[in-house]
Amino acid sequence: MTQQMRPSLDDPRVAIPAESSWYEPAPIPQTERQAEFLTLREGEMFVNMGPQHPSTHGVLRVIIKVNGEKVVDLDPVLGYLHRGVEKLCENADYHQAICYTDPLEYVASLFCEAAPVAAFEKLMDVEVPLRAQYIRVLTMELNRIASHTLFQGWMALDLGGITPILWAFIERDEIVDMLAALTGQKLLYNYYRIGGVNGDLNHEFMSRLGTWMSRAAAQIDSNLALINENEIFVRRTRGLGVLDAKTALKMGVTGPNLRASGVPYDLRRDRPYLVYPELEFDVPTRDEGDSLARYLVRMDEIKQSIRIIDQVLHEMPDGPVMAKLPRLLRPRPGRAFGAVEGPRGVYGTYAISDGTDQPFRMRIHDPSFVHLQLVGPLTKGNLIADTMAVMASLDPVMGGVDK
Amino acid sequence: MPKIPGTGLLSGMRLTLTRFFQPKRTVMYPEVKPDIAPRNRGRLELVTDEHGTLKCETCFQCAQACPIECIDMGGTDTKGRFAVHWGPAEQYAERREESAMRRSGRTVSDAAAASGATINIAKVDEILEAHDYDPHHMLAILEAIQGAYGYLPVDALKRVSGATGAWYAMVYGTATFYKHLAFEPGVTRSIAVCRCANCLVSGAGSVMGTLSYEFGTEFGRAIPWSNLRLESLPSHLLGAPSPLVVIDGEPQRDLSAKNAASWAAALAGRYAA
Amino acid sequence: MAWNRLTPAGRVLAVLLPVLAIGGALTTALLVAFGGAIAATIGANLPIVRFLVAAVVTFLISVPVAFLLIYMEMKIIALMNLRIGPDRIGPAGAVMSVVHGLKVLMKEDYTPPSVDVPVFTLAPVVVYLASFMTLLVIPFAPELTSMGFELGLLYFFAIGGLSVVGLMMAGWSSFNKYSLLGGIRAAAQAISYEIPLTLSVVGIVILTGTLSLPKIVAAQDGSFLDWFIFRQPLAAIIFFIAITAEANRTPFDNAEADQEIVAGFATEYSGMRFGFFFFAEYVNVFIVSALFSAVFLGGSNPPIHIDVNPQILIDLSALGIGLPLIAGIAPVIGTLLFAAPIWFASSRVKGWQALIAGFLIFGGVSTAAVGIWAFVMLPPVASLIWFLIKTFALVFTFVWMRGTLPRARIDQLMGFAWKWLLPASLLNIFATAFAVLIAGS
Amino acid sequence: MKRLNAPKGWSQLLFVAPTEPWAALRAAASAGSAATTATLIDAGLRGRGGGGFLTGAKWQATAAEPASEHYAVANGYESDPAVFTNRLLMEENPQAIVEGLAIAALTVGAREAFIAVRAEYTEAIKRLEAVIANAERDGILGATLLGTGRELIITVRPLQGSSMIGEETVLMKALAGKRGQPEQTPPYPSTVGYLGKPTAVNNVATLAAVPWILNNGAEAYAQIGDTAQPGTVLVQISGSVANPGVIEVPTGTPLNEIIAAAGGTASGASIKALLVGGPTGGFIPANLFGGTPYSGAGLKSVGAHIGSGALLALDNSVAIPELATMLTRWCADEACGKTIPCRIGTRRLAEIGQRFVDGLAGPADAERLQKLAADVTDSALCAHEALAPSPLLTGVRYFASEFGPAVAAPSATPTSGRS
Repeated sequence: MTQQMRPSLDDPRVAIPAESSWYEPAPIPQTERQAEFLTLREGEMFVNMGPQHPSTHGVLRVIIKVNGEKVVDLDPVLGYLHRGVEKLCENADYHQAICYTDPLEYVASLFCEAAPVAAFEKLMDVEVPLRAQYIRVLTMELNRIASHTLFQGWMALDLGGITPILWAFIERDEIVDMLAALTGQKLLYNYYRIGGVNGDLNHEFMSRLGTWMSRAAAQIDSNLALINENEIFVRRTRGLGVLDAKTALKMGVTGPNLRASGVPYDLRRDRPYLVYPELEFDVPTRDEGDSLARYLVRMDEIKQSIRIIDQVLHEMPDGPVMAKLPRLLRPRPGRAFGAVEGPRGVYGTYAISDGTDQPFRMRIHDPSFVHLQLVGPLTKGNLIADTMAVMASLDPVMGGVDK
Repeated sequence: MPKIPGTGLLSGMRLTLTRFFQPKRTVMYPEVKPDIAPRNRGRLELVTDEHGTLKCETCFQCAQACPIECIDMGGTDTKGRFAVHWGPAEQYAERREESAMRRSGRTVSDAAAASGATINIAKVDEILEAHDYDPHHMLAILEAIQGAYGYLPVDALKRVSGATGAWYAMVYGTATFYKHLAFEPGVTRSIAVCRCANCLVSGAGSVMGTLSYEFGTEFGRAIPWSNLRLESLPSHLLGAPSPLVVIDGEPQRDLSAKNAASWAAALAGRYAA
Repeated sequence: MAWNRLTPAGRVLAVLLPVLAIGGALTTALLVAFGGAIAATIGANLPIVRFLVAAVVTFLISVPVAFLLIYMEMKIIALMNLRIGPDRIGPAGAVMSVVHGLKVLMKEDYTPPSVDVPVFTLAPVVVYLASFMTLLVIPFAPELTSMGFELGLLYFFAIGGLSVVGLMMAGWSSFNKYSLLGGIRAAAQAISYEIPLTLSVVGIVILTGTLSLPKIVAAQDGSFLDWFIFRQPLAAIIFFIAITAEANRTPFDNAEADQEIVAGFATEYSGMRFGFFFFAEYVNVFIVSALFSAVFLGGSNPPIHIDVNPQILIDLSALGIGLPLIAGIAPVIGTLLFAAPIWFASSRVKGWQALIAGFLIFGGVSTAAVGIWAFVMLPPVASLIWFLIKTFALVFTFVWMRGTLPRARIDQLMGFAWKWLLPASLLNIFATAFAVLIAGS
Repeated sequence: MKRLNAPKGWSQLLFVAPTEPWAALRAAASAGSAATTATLIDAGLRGRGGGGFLTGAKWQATAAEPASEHYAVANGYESDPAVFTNRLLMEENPQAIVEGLAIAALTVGAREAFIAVRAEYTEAIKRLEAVIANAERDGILGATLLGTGRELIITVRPLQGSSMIGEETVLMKALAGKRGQPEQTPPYPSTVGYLGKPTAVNNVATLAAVPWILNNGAEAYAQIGDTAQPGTVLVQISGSVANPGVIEVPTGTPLNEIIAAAGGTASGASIKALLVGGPTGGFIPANLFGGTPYSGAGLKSVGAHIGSGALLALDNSVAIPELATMLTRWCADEACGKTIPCRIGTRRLAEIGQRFVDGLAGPADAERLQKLAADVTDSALCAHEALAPSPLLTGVRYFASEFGPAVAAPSATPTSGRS
């Protein structure tokens, strides 16, 4: 009976036979990630994409469990760009908060300004002059076009086409230069103010807008011809990552991603703000819910935006662009939610005032955060390459996701 | 997708080939610089007025208002040696005015901040006792102290701060704000000019200009070499003529709009002698 | 001489100089002693010597070819993107790719820990070797073929297939999941497309009855209607698609799809080892283009034969001793001739500026003149020029496709090879064989 | 400064001591807080301090604030250096002021009330304190208010040292012994006032009218003067008029009637302009005298304001740019320093004005003046800052020829809002 004994892992005082390990517990994973390694089956491995990877928009990290080329599971890891914007805003006064929110989504920063401004204006009962409302619509639609053209380029780039992104940047640069002439900055405009906008339309902006409008539609159409009809592109995106309307509504998807699933919900029409009720435009929808539909809905929205801009330019009244307000804003205690329909979905800001000049609480809702939760469900069972296509078609921007 | 497979690819190829021959959109950056929009807010600079003096008052309001701290105030130090950043105003050679220092809450090299001659503090205690050590009666306390000593001694202010529990900064702030409270000891005489609209019409402006030129000081300050103080009268005396000059509490009646300037020059001459 | 007082360079020299002196003396002695025997050996084994010389020459020309192609790719894609592209180094940025090559040479050659060092080191060599060795059989002109193997086509496919081994080696040894995926993708793709690639030329082999590339080119002599692209169009299409996949070009560049698996098999490589992969890719593009032009576009045959009587042109040999004289005097006179009008035309032009401009113009004009003369008088030059025109037109097409098309997905790619290209190439073989049978009977 | 007799037909009520002292206070005590404020709102009594709020509504808001303590303050501090309307009122009718303040304190539920008076007004302080002492002796004020058991202690607080004390937020701080700098409103003193508690602050001229309204009814008061702002105001007219003095004027009276009531122009001089509203007031040219009613809205439309109720008649010997510049300099010297555009901007305004006076002004100066004035006005925390550019602005507006060629350009018309 000279059996070899060794101490148990559970309790060192207990000696157990060296051979028998049947009741020895499995090693306890120390982290969530270790635990996931235990779930790997035969032939599977983790591929860790990002935060530095050529096609994870910004600093997204995606952990993909693959079996060969096939994606078994996918887990986006967020937070690499976290700055604590909500808390920063709560420590700044109402005017300063706007300039914190506007780098959130650097591709469409005017919308990130518009949402808090809308909330604050509700909080303070400010009447925005009509001309300022028209200017806001005009600039927001321009920014939407810039964002969507850029999306088109990124989408093609993630599928391996290198030319569309450069053409897209040419179009976007024109819009950005235009807005720079109006607002003074190229990326983070910081143009909207509580009660209006920072400055009236100027000659340089109008002349640039005029030349751009005269050829914008044709130019964008011609750019689209490169990949819209392309068999390789269509084959790779059609039927990929199908999102049905029910799931989309359950997950809180908004914007073009929702409309691509056949739900015609557009804040501009369903919860009108600014002067949108007076403007005529369609809400493009598609029923397929796949990556191609998400792409095409955005391309249709560009046309509607050009239509809106055309109307705005014809109907814009004269008048002041800024309401008369005191320098230091102290709204009455209360709470307000302001939301705008952005190029990615609903941008919302919920602000609570306690009567001081700083918001007591400020909550920022960003659509990309919601949409990123869909990457996993939509990609499972497809190939690694499809992950990129699905992610590109959802069009997340990490600045807003990580806040 | 087109009916015949491959035509989509070919139409794309045709498009790139046409773009191949189109004019290029590259901006040759270092040689060609893009226009900066007139509303550009990218660069901050200090502006000067047409006389070439800096308009910046070093008030730090811009640096405080900037939420992301991208505005940084800086300059050269008072001896012209180092570049300094984001500090109290008095460290800048650009602005070392007393008012700027006082605003920034720093010790100011005037008689009020330094502990002067020792005083009998018992009188202060009596006054405090009479006012129940209530900081809400600060103005009355300070006025009583001024009545007792003729000015506000620093030790008395510190005593008030300690006894009432009010911060010294608050006491000092109150004491410096109200014009009838004085810090200069031994200033017993004053020349006060009324600045109401009626007096200004009648020549008070020229009286003030002449006096401040002759005495070399501004209104509201004691004249350094004398026990005299120039001040503006808080209120016109009822029934007094215009322009009104009050010397040591006596309204002067022998001046009019016509002889105001020469009268003031003569007055200054009398005091100088 | 105190060894300790020498600098490192001095120490190297101090060792090297005696070794060189002794070695030189020994070599001279050996040559004097056994010169006859060496010459006899060379004479006896002429094919081997010829192979060695050809291999060295092809290796040497492969590098400038790669440089040229890299520059072409950068510039053409830039122009299609509405950019200007490289324009700073050399005329229109033409030296850019050379500078790139120098940069790659000077970068740190980093070997990551935990890689399989021998395999990791060998992989780029294998890939590059496989690329440039296929250059040996390319028939640039009837007289300018390095090795006119009788089995040239087979040799091409055999050696070309070797590069997959190198990619697999790189992918496996890198100890990186992206590299592994890239290597396996490359292997799967290359094996799948080898089959339609090889089968598509069987029709031509049936028609010509030979596997020798120069003979296949010779079989297309005549007008451009004799080219196999018109006699075997289906084979040409299959062949074109297959070589695109073989060369890992867009839309079939899945092995190094940077949006998906970063850089595929080359993820862990840096410095000149990455440079080998990079060069091999572009040499491959050139080779497959050359092969396509040889097999389907008539190779060095002109599209239309025009008979020019060489007698109307100057026969240089008739000049005799005057030729070096003319060669010496012509540049001076030509430069002065071209410089004079420039100098007279504008008073702002200084004398030396006019001389330089004149010399450059003379250089261009005389080169063009000599080129035309060579094209007409020397058949190999004409053939080479035709061959290169066709090859670079194909290279342009490849770059053009890269500038236009997105990438196909790996399963669609494989499905296309097995479901469409393979049956089509078999169909082509049977149709050709059937036609030959009928025509023969 | 003496009191002038008003022409026939002008209602006089401020200087009229209540025929039956404390009757109004008793009425208010029996009617209750809500009824008193309703009566005042019906009467349309508005604050005379410049704000123009409905006094009744203000008291209502103050009373409605939940707080442990409420306060009532009578503002008898005159900012302007040469205006004596309130002084005259306090000296001649202290009874009405104390009674009005007692009604206010009763209505808002205050147990302590203050009358802030300039320390120089010794006679006024003496008379007010006499009224309070008598009332306390009679058991009307003091430990038991009208014998109801409630406490109401009214104190006269002499203040001095800064012209800013006239501003209500500053007054709150001065009473509490703090540095006299204004605060952002809202919150108004009716929410956060003396010691942070809700406080009803009223001008003494407003309070003096309260007993009259309660004694004579709201309708009687509402019929006096302008409909938008009924009642009477005290006006001090001085300068080149025959009989300078203080006169009680129903609101809405045209300016030329007021001048006529003061005996018309002084001998041998014609009036070129009126400076309405003290040092921060506006110049009104002679051709507008007939068409400008003396009311808040009427004066605002021509760039002036009631302010302290001062009218200064200017004859042809006065140079408007020089006077306007000196007034602006006074504003700059009196600025408390809290708001940067006020502290620096008024100084710069005075410098621009000095350039006009010296004839050194360039064409940019007119535009700069307008922009700077808009900036100063927009950033104002208090009336002092909001109105400081008025003399220069109205001077440029109506007397452009005196300012030289720089402002004769059409771009020099006053603009409102941001540029």
